[in-house]
Amino acid sequence: MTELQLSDAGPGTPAPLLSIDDLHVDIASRERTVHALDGISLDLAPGEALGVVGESGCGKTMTALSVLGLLPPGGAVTGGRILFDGQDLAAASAPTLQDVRGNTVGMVFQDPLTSLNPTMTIGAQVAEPLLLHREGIGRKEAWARAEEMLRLVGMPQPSERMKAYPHQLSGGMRQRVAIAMALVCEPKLLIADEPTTALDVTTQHQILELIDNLRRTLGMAMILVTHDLGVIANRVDRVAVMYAGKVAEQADVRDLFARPRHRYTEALFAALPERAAERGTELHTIPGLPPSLTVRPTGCRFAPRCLFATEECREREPELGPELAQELVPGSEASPGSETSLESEAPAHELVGAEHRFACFHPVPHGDAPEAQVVTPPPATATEPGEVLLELDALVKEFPLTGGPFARRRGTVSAVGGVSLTVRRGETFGMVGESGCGKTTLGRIVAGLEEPTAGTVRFDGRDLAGLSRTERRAHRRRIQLMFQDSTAAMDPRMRVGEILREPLVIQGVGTRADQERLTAGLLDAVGLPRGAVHRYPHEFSGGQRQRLGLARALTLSPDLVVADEPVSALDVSVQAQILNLMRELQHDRGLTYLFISHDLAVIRHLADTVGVMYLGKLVETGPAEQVYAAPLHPYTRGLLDTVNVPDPAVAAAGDREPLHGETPSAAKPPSGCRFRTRCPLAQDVCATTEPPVSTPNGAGHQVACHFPLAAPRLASRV
Amino acid sequence: MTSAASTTAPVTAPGHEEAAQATPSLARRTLQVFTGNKLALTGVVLLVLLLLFSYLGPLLYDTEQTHTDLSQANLSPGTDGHLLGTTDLGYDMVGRLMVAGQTSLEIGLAAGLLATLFGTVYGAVSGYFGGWVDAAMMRITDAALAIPAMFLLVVVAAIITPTKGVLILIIAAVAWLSPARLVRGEALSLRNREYVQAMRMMGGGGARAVFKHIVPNAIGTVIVNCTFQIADAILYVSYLAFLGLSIPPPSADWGSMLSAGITYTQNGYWWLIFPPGIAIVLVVAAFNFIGDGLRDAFEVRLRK
Amino acid sequence: TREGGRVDMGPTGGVPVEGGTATMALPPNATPNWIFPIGPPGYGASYNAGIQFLMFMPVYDAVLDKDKGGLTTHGPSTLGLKPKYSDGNKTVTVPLRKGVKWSDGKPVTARDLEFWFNLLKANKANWGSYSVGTMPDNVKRFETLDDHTVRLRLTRAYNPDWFTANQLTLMRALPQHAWGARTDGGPIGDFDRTKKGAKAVFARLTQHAKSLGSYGSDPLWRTVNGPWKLAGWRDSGQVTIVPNEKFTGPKSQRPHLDKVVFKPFTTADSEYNVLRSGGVDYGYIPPSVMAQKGKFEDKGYRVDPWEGWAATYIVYNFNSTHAGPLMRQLYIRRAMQHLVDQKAMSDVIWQGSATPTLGPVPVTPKSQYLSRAMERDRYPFSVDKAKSLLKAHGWETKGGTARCVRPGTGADECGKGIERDDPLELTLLSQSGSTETTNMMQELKSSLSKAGIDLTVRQQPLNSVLGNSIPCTAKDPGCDWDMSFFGTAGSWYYPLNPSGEQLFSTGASANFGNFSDKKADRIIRAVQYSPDMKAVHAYGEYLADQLPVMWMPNPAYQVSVIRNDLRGIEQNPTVTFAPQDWYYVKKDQGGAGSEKTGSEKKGAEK
Amino acid sequence: MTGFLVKRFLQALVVLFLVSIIVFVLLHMLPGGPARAILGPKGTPQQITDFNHQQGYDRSLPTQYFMYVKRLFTGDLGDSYKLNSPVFELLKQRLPKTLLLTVLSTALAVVIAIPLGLLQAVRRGKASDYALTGLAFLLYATPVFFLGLIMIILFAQVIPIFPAEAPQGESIGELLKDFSGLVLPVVTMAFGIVAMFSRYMRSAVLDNLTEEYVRTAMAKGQSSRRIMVRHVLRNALIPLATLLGLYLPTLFSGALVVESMFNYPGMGLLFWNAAQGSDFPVLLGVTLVVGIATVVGSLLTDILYAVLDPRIRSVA
Ligand SMILES: Nc1ncnc2c1ncn2[C@@H]1O[C@H](COP(=O)(O)OP(=O)(O)OP(=O)(O)O)[C@@H](O)[C@H]1O
Ligand SMILES: Nc1ncnc2c1ncn2[C@@H]1O[C@H](COP(=O)(O)OP(=O)(O)OP(=O)(O)O)[C@@H](O)[C@H]1O
Ligand SMILES: [Mg+2]
Ligand SMILES: [Mg+2]
Repeated sequence: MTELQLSDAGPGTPAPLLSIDDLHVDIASRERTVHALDGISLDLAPGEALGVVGESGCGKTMTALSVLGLLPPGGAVTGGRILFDGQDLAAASAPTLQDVRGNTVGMVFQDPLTSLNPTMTIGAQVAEPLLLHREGIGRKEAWARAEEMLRLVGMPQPSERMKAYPHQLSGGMRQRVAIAMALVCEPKLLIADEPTTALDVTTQHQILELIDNLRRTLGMAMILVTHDLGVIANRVDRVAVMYAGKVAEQADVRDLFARPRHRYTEALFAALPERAAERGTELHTIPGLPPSLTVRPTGCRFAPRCLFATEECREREPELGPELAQELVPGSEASPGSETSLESEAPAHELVGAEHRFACFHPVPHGDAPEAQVVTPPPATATEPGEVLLELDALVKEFPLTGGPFARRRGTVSAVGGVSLTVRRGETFGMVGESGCGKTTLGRIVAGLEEPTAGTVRFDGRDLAGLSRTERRAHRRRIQLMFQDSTAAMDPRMRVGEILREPLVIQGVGTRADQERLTAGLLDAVGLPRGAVHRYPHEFSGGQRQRLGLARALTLSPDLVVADEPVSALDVSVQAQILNLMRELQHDRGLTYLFISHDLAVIRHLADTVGVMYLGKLVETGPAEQVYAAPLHPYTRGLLDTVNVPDPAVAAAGDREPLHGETPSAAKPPSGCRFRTRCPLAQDVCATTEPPVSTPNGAGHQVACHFPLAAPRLASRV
Repeated sequence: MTSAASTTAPVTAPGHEEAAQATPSLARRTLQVFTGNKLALTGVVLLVLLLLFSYLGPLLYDTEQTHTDLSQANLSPGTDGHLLGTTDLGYDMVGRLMVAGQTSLEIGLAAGLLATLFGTVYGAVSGYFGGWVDAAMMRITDAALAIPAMFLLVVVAAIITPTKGVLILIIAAVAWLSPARLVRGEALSLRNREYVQAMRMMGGGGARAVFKHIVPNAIGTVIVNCTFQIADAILYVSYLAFLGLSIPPPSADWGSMLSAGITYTQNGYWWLIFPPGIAIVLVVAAFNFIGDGLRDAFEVRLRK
Repeated sequence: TREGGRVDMGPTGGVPVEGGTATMALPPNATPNWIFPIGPPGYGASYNAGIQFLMFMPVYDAVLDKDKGGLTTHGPSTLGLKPKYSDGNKTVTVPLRKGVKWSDGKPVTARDLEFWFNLLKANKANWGSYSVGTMPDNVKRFETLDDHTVRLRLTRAYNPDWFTANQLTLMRALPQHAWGARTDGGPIGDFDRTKKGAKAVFARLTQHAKSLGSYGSDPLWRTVNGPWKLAGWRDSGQVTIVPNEKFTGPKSQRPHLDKVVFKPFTTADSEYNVLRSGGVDYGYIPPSVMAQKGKFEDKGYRVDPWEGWAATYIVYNFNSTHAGPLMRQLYIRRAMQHLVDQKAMSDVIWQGSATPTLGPVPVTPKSQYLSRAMERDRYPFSVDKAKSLLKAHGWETKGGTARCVRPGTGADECGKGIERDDPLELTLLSQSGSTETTNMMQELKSSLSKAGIDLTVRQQPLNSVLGNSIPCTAKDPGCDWDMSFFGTAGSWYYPLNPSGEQLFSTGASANFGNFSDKKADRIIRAVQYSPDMKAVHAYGEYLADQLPVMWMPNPAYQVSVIRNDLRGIEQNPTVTFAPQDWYYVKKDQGGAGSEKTGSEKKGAEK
Repeated sequence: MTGFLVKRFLQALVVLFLVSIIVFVLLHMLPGGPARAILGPKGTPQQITDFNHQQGYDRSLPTQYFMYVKRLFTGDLGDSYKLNSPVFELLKQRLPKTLLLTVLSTALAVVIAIPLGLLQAVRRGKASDYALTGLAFLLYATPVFFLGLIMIILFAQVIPIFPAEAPQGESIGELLKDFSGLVLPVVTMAFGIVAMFSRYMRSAVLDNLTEEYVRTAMAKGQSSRRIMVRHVLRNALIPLATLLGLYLPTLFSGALVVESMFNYPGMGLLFWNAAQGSDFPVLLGVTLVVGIATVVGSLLTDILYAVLDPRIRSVA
C-alpha cells in the first residue's frame, strides 16, 4: 500500500530516499503535551547530506528520532508520513521498523559514552547489527566484518580493541565505535544527532572527516543534526533551519550562508562571534527565547523575537516555500519566477531539492550581505590595561591518580605543569586549549579552590600562600569564579535572593536591608527583574541563570572574575547576550577577567590577551590579534586550522593543516615538549628538552617552542 | 530599515513566563506524581484510617484498658458485645488495638524521626568533611552494620528494661545507620557540587555547607528514607516484642499483642493474632507505599 | 511418619510389650551438658542429674514410694538401703545394695563412695551443690565399714530426715577402678586419698567432661552401673540411651524399651509443633494450650501437668531504699497477699496448670512435710479485707493511691519509718519472656490498684532480674528494688526436705530480700537439727503466716503430653525420670500397636 | 589489586575490632554479669565470686578485652558456659548449617525476584505492576515471625504437608536428606528477601531502561525482548549481585528468627539461646563470625562487582 506514494517525486528528479511529509510529533507527559514537531517536511536524495540546525529545543532531535520510531516514552507521531524507500515508517509495525533500524538506516547519538552498553565488548556491540540483520552470517564472520569496520573508522589496533569495553576508550574512539556500529550494515542513510558536540574541536574535526569519507565511499545519504553552524557549513549539501518545531528555512548550504532569507537564520548568523565586525564590538543578539511548544502559537513562531514582525506575522503563519512574488527583489541570480513550480524549476538546479525555501513574510532582501548591512554599535572601549593584578609563577598542580577500587595509587596527573603568566588590571585574559589541558584547574587555583602543588600565585603583589586565615578570608572577596554550568553552581533549594546574598552573609557585609539593596542593584545590572529574588534557579532559562551567576560573582565587588567556560553551554543567540553583558559590566566596573574557553572565536572576540594551553603547559601567550594573526606555536596554528568556520567558502579552501592524533594522557605527559607527539615540526630535541620561552615576534608575544613558526599567516579566519 | 537586531538596551529577558511554566514547582510536581501513584494514595488512605482508628477510636468506643478482668478472658468475637473478643486478660480486643496502635505509631514515628535526624547529620558531616573524618565515621557505621540488627536487639533485649523511651532509643540506635550511609553518599557527591564550591570560595565554612546546602539538598532522600525508617521502626517494635521486649503492661503495642497472641496460636484464638498482625503489616506497608510514592516524586534512586 | 501423630489407643488397657523407642522432649533451654556426676557450678541442673542417674545409680534419691504414696529417699532404683542414724543422730551408716556390678564386671563397693567423697572434699569449690557448712563440711569422718557399708561421722546432730533427704541424696558411687587415674593413660590407684591426688583425678575427669561432643565415644563414661548406658550425646544436647545389658541391679529396674531419646528444644513453640506432628512421644505443651487439652486427648495422648516440688513467690526487699519500711509491715504484706487472686491466675492465666502456693511447703503432692493447717489458704483473695487492713492502719486512698494519714508506730498507725502522706507505691522487677508471667503481673498490678497500691512492673530478662535482686542493705546503691519475681518456672525447687535454710534464714545465700526474723531462724534451724517432724510443720505454718515473700501460683514443671500407649511414667516432683519403668502397650486384640511404634520410631530416628 | 586487598583487609580489621568492642561493651552492661545466669538462683555468693574470678569478670573491662583478644590470636574463642564445648567447635558445626539455610533461601528468592522485578519494570504503572509492587511491600511489611507463623498454620497444621520443625541432622548431608523439613524455613526466609530484591530489580531495570545505550540497541534493530535479555538484564543484575553481599547482616537477622521459629540447628539459634542464657563467649564468637562474614561478604561484593562490571575490572 505504501508503494502508491512512490511516484510523488517528479520524473526528472531521482526519487528521494527519505521523504518526511507534514510530520507532527507530540510528546505527552502527565502534566502537558509538547507539540515537538508541527508539520515538518523534508526530502533527502540518495547520497545527499542534509544538515538540520537550530537553537536548543526546536525539535532537531525529535526529527531524527522519529525517522526510526525511537521517540521517547510518551512521544508519538500524530500526523504525516515518513517515507523511506517507499515504506511509511511512521505507520510501520514493530518488526518492519526493527528491520530498517541498523540495517538500512544507521544512527549515531551525541554522547558516545552513554550510548554504548558499558558491559559489552566493543566487538560484540559492533557485530550485533550484523547478527540481527544478515541472515545466515555466523558469529565468526560477523566479528571479522566488525573488525574490518573498526579499521575503516580509523580505530588503531582494531583486533585488540574488539575485546575492549567502552570505558577503556577515549571519547573520540568511542564515537568511532558508535559510527562503526551504525555503518556495519552499510545503510543507505545515516542519521547523526550531534555526533561531535561532546568532543574537542580536533577530535570533532577528525570524526567529521571520517563521516565525510565514509559517506562518500559508501554512497550514503546523511542527516546531520547539530546546533553548530560551523559544522554545518563544512559538512553538508543542504541545510534545514528549524525553529520551534518547524522548518524555517531550507536551502543549499552555500546559498544559505551567503544569502539567508529567513529573519531567524539571519539573526543566528549575526550572533556568531566570528561574524562580529571586529574584536571588542558588541554582538548581535536575538532577544528572548524560543516559545514553549505546549501550545501551538498563532502566526509566525519567530514573530515575538523578530524585529521585522508585523501584524501579519502575528496572525498568519507563513508557509514554507520558495521565493514569494511580492518579496522578490529583481536581479537576484536565483530568480525563480513567482509562479514557479517545483518541476519547472528543476532543470535550473544541479542538486535535487536545492531550491531555497523559507517561511517568512518579510525575508531578508536578496543581494544583501548581512554583515555589510549591520549597524555596528560603537565598540565598547576597553579600559586601558593597568598594573599587574595577577601573577602566576611556575604554577604546578598534580592530582593523585587513583584508579578504580582495585588499583593502587598509580602516580599523578599533571594537570598544570608549570605555568607562568601575568594578568593586568582591567584586561581580559583569554585562556584556550583542548579539553583536559588544565584550563579549569588553573582557574580553580587562581580562585583559591585548589591549592597548587608548586609555584606561587601573586595577587596584587601579595603571595597568596603567605596569607593568614583571616587575610585569606578577606582575600576571597577579591577573586570570584563564574561557573560554566550555572545550574550546578546554584543551590537548587535556595531562592535567588538568598543565593545572591550568600556571599554577603558569609563575609558579614552589611545588614539584611543593605544586602537586599545591593542584590537588587545587581539584578538591574545584569538585566533581570528585581522580582527574581523570590524565585528558584530552575525557574530561569540557561541564559538568565548565567546572568545570575555573573551577578553573584559580582556581589562582593571583586577585582578579578575567573569565568570558566561561561557560555559554552548556551546557544549562540544567548551566548551573544552574555558576552555583551560581560563586556558591558567590565567597562562599567573596571573588572579584570580571566576568561576560560575552548572556543577560539569567543576568546578572540572578548580577550585582550590570549593564552594557549596544551596538556598543562602554556604554549603561547600574547595580544589576541597577534596570536590569531601570527600564531607562533604549531599547536596554536593547528587549532586555528581545525576550527569549523561557519562559512562554506572558507571550508572549501584547502590550505588548512588541522591537528591530527589524540591528546596524550596527562598522567604520562610526553617528555620534553608535550606537544611533540602531534607536532608536524617535531625533531629529536623536542623529546629531550623542554622548550624555552621565547619572544620572536616582539615582547608580549611569548611562545614555548623549539621551532616557532616564522612566517606569520596573513589572517586568521576565526 | 534592514538592520539586524539592535541590542544596546539591556535585555529584559522575556522568557520568564515560559521558563517558569516549563518547570512547575517541585512541591507541585511532587503532589502530582504522588496523587497519580495509586499505591501511594492507598498508603495515605490506609495511614489516615489507622490513625483515626487509633486516636479517634477510643473516643467513640470506650473500653476498660487498665484493669484486667480475668472473668472475661479469652472471649471469642461477638461474645458479650466484644466485637473482636477479649484478650487473655479480659481486655476488649478492639479497644486494645486502638490503644496499642497509638503506642506503635508513636514509637515508630519517634524512632524513625530520631534515627533519620541523627543519621542525616552524621552522614552529612562524614560525607562533607571526607578524608580521615569520613573514614573513621564510616568504620563505625560499618562495624555497627556488620552486627545484624536482630543480633543487637537480642543482646539488648537481654539487658534492658523496656519503656517507651528506651524502645525508641534502641530502635533509633539500630536504624540510624541506613540514613547515615545514604546521606553520606549524597554528601560525598553534593560536596563537589559547584554551588558548594562556590560557597567555599566566598569563604563559607563547614557548618554552613552541611546545614545550608548538603542537608537541604539531600532532603528528598532524607524524607523518603524517613518514611521507610518509620515503617522499619514499627517492624522493629514487633520484633522486640517477639524477643520479649515490649513496653510494660497495661500499655501495649501491636507487636506485643501479636507476640502475646502467638501464645494462643494452637488454641485457635485467631482474634488475638490476626488483628494485630494485620495492623502491623498494613501500617508498615502504608508507610512503604508512601515512601515509594515520594521516591518517585523526588526521583531518588532506589539504591541505598 | 510426621503428620498427624495420632495414637490409636486409650489411656488404659492394652497389652504391655517389650521394646520400642521413646522420644522425650526436654524443656526449652534444658540442654543436657554434663555427664560427670559431680557437676561444677552451673552444671547441676535437674536434667543433667536426671540423665546421670540413669547410668550411675544414685545412692539416695527422691523416689516415689508406691506403697505409701509419698516421696522417700530410697527404693529399687537406689544403691543405698535405708540409712541408719545412731550416736544421737551424729553418725549415719549407709548400707549399699549387694551384688550390683559395674558394666565392666567389677562390683560396686564402698570404695566407690569413698572415691566420691575424697574427690568432693578436695574439690568442693568446684562442686555446684556445695554451700558452706553442708556436705562435705558437715562430715567429720568418712569410714568404710566393709565393701557394702560406709559410715559418716557428722560434726553435730542432724535431723535424720533432713540429712538423708538433703545431704545423702548428694552422694554418688563412682567407678574408682576405672576413673582413679591422675592423667590420661596414667596408672589407676588410690590417688584420691591424698588431697593433691584427688585434685588431679578430679581435674582429669572434669577435663573429659568438658568435651560434650566426645561423650558418646569417650571410654571413660562407658563404665556404668545404672539400667542404661549412653548411645549418643550430640552437641545440641540430644542424648540417646539404650539398656545397659550388663545391669545387675534389681530386676524391676531393667528397661523395657530399646532406646530413649532426650531431645532438647529451644522454644516451647518449636517443641509444640513437633509434638503435634508426632515427633515426640513424651512432650509438653505451653500452659496456654491447656485449653486445647481435648484435642490431644482425641489424638491419643494424655495430658498430665507435672507438678514440681517447688514454691513460687515474689521476693520482698525488706531493705529497699525506698519501700523497705512498707515491706516490713506485716499488715501491708497481708493486705497485698489478699490481693493476689491465685486461684483466678492459676485457672485463667495458667489455664489450670499452676496451683496456688500457700506457704513454703509445697501443697502438692501431699507429703509428710505438710500439715493440715498448711493446706488452708490464710489469705484468700479479698479486696475488702485488704482495704480494711490498710484503713485500720491509717491509710487512705487519695487520687487512686493509698497514702499514710496516721504515721506512727501504734497499732492503728502506719508503722515505723513511714511518714505522713507516704504513698503505697512499689516497683516490681519481673522476668520477661513469658506471657503467663506478664499476665500475672498485669493482673497483680490491676488488683493491687483496687486497694490503692500502685505497682510499677519493670520487666527484665531472667538473668537481669536475678542479677538485680541481690541481697543488699538500704545504703547500697543496688538496693532500690522493692519486689522481684523470677518464678515463671517456679521460684525455688526444693531438695526432698523443703526446709528453707537457704531461703528464709537471715543472711542465707538465696534470701534475696533480706528477710530476717529471729523466730523464723530458730525454727528453720530446728528443721535441720532436731529429729522432730513437728519442726517442719511449725516452720511451714509460721512462714506461711509471716509472708516473707508474696506467694504466687506455682506452675507445673511442665504440662506433659504423653502417648497413650506409652505407660509406666510417674512424674517425679523432683523432676528426675525413670525410663526403665516405661513401656509400650498394644491393643488387646493383638493389633500392631507397639511393634509398629518401635519400628516406626526407628525409622524416624534414621 | 593486591594494594586494594591489603587496604580492604586493614579496613576489615578495624571494623572487626570495632565490632568486638561494641559487643564486648554491650555484654558487660548486663547487670551482675553472666554469673547469675549460669549459676541460677541457687548459686551461692561464693560460687558467683569464684565464677567471676575464673572468667576474669572481676577485672577491668579493658583488661578483660585485652585478654579476650589475646586468646583470639591463638584461635581460642573460649568455651560456652551453657553448652560445655569450645565456641570454635560450635561455630564449626553451626555456621555451615546457617549458610545452607541462607544460601537456599537466597537462591530461591533470587530466582523468583529477578523475573518478578523485570515484569514489574516492564509493566510499570500498569495494574499488574501495582499489584506486584503492592504484594512485595505487603510481604516486606510482614514480620518474619508472623510470616513463619502463617506458614506453619497453613502448611503444617491446616494442610499438613510439611513438618513444622526443621531437620535436626548433624551434618549438611543429613539436613538435605530430610528436605521436606527445610521447605518451610527456607520459604519463610525467602519471602522476605523476594520482596526486597524484586524492588531493587524493578528499579535497576527501570534505571537501565532510561539509559541511552538502550536507545542505541533499539537503533540497531533489536526487538524489545532481546534488548531486555541481552542488554538491560545483564546491566541490572550487576547492582543486584552486589546487593547480596551488603545484605548479609539482614540475611543473618532473618536466619536468627527463622531458626528459632523452626528449631533449625544453625548459628542464629545458637545465638538466640546464648543470649537467653548470657553465654558470653558464644555471643561474642557468633557476632565475630558474622562480622567476619559480613566484612568478607562486602569484600567479595567488591570483587564480584569488578568481575561483573568491566568498568571496574579493567582498572585492576
Ligand atoms: N522526553 C521528552 N519529554 C517531553 N518533552 C520532550 C522530551 N524530549 C524533548 N522534548 C521537547 O521536545 C521539543 C523538541 O526537543 P528536541 O530534543 O528535538 O530539541 P533539539 O532541537 O534536539 O534540542 P537540543 O539542541 O537541546 O538537543 C523540546 O521542546 C523539548 O522540550
Ligand atoms: N580533581 C581531580 N582529580 C584528578 N584529576 C583531575 C582533577 N581535576 C582535573 N583533573 C585532571 O587534570 C587534567 C586537567 O583538567 P582540567 O579540568 O583542568 O582541564 P580543562 O582544560 O578544564 O578541560 P575541559 O575543557 O574538559 O574542561 C585532566 O587530565 C583531568 O582529568
Ligand atoms: Mg537534540
Ligand atoms: Mg574545564
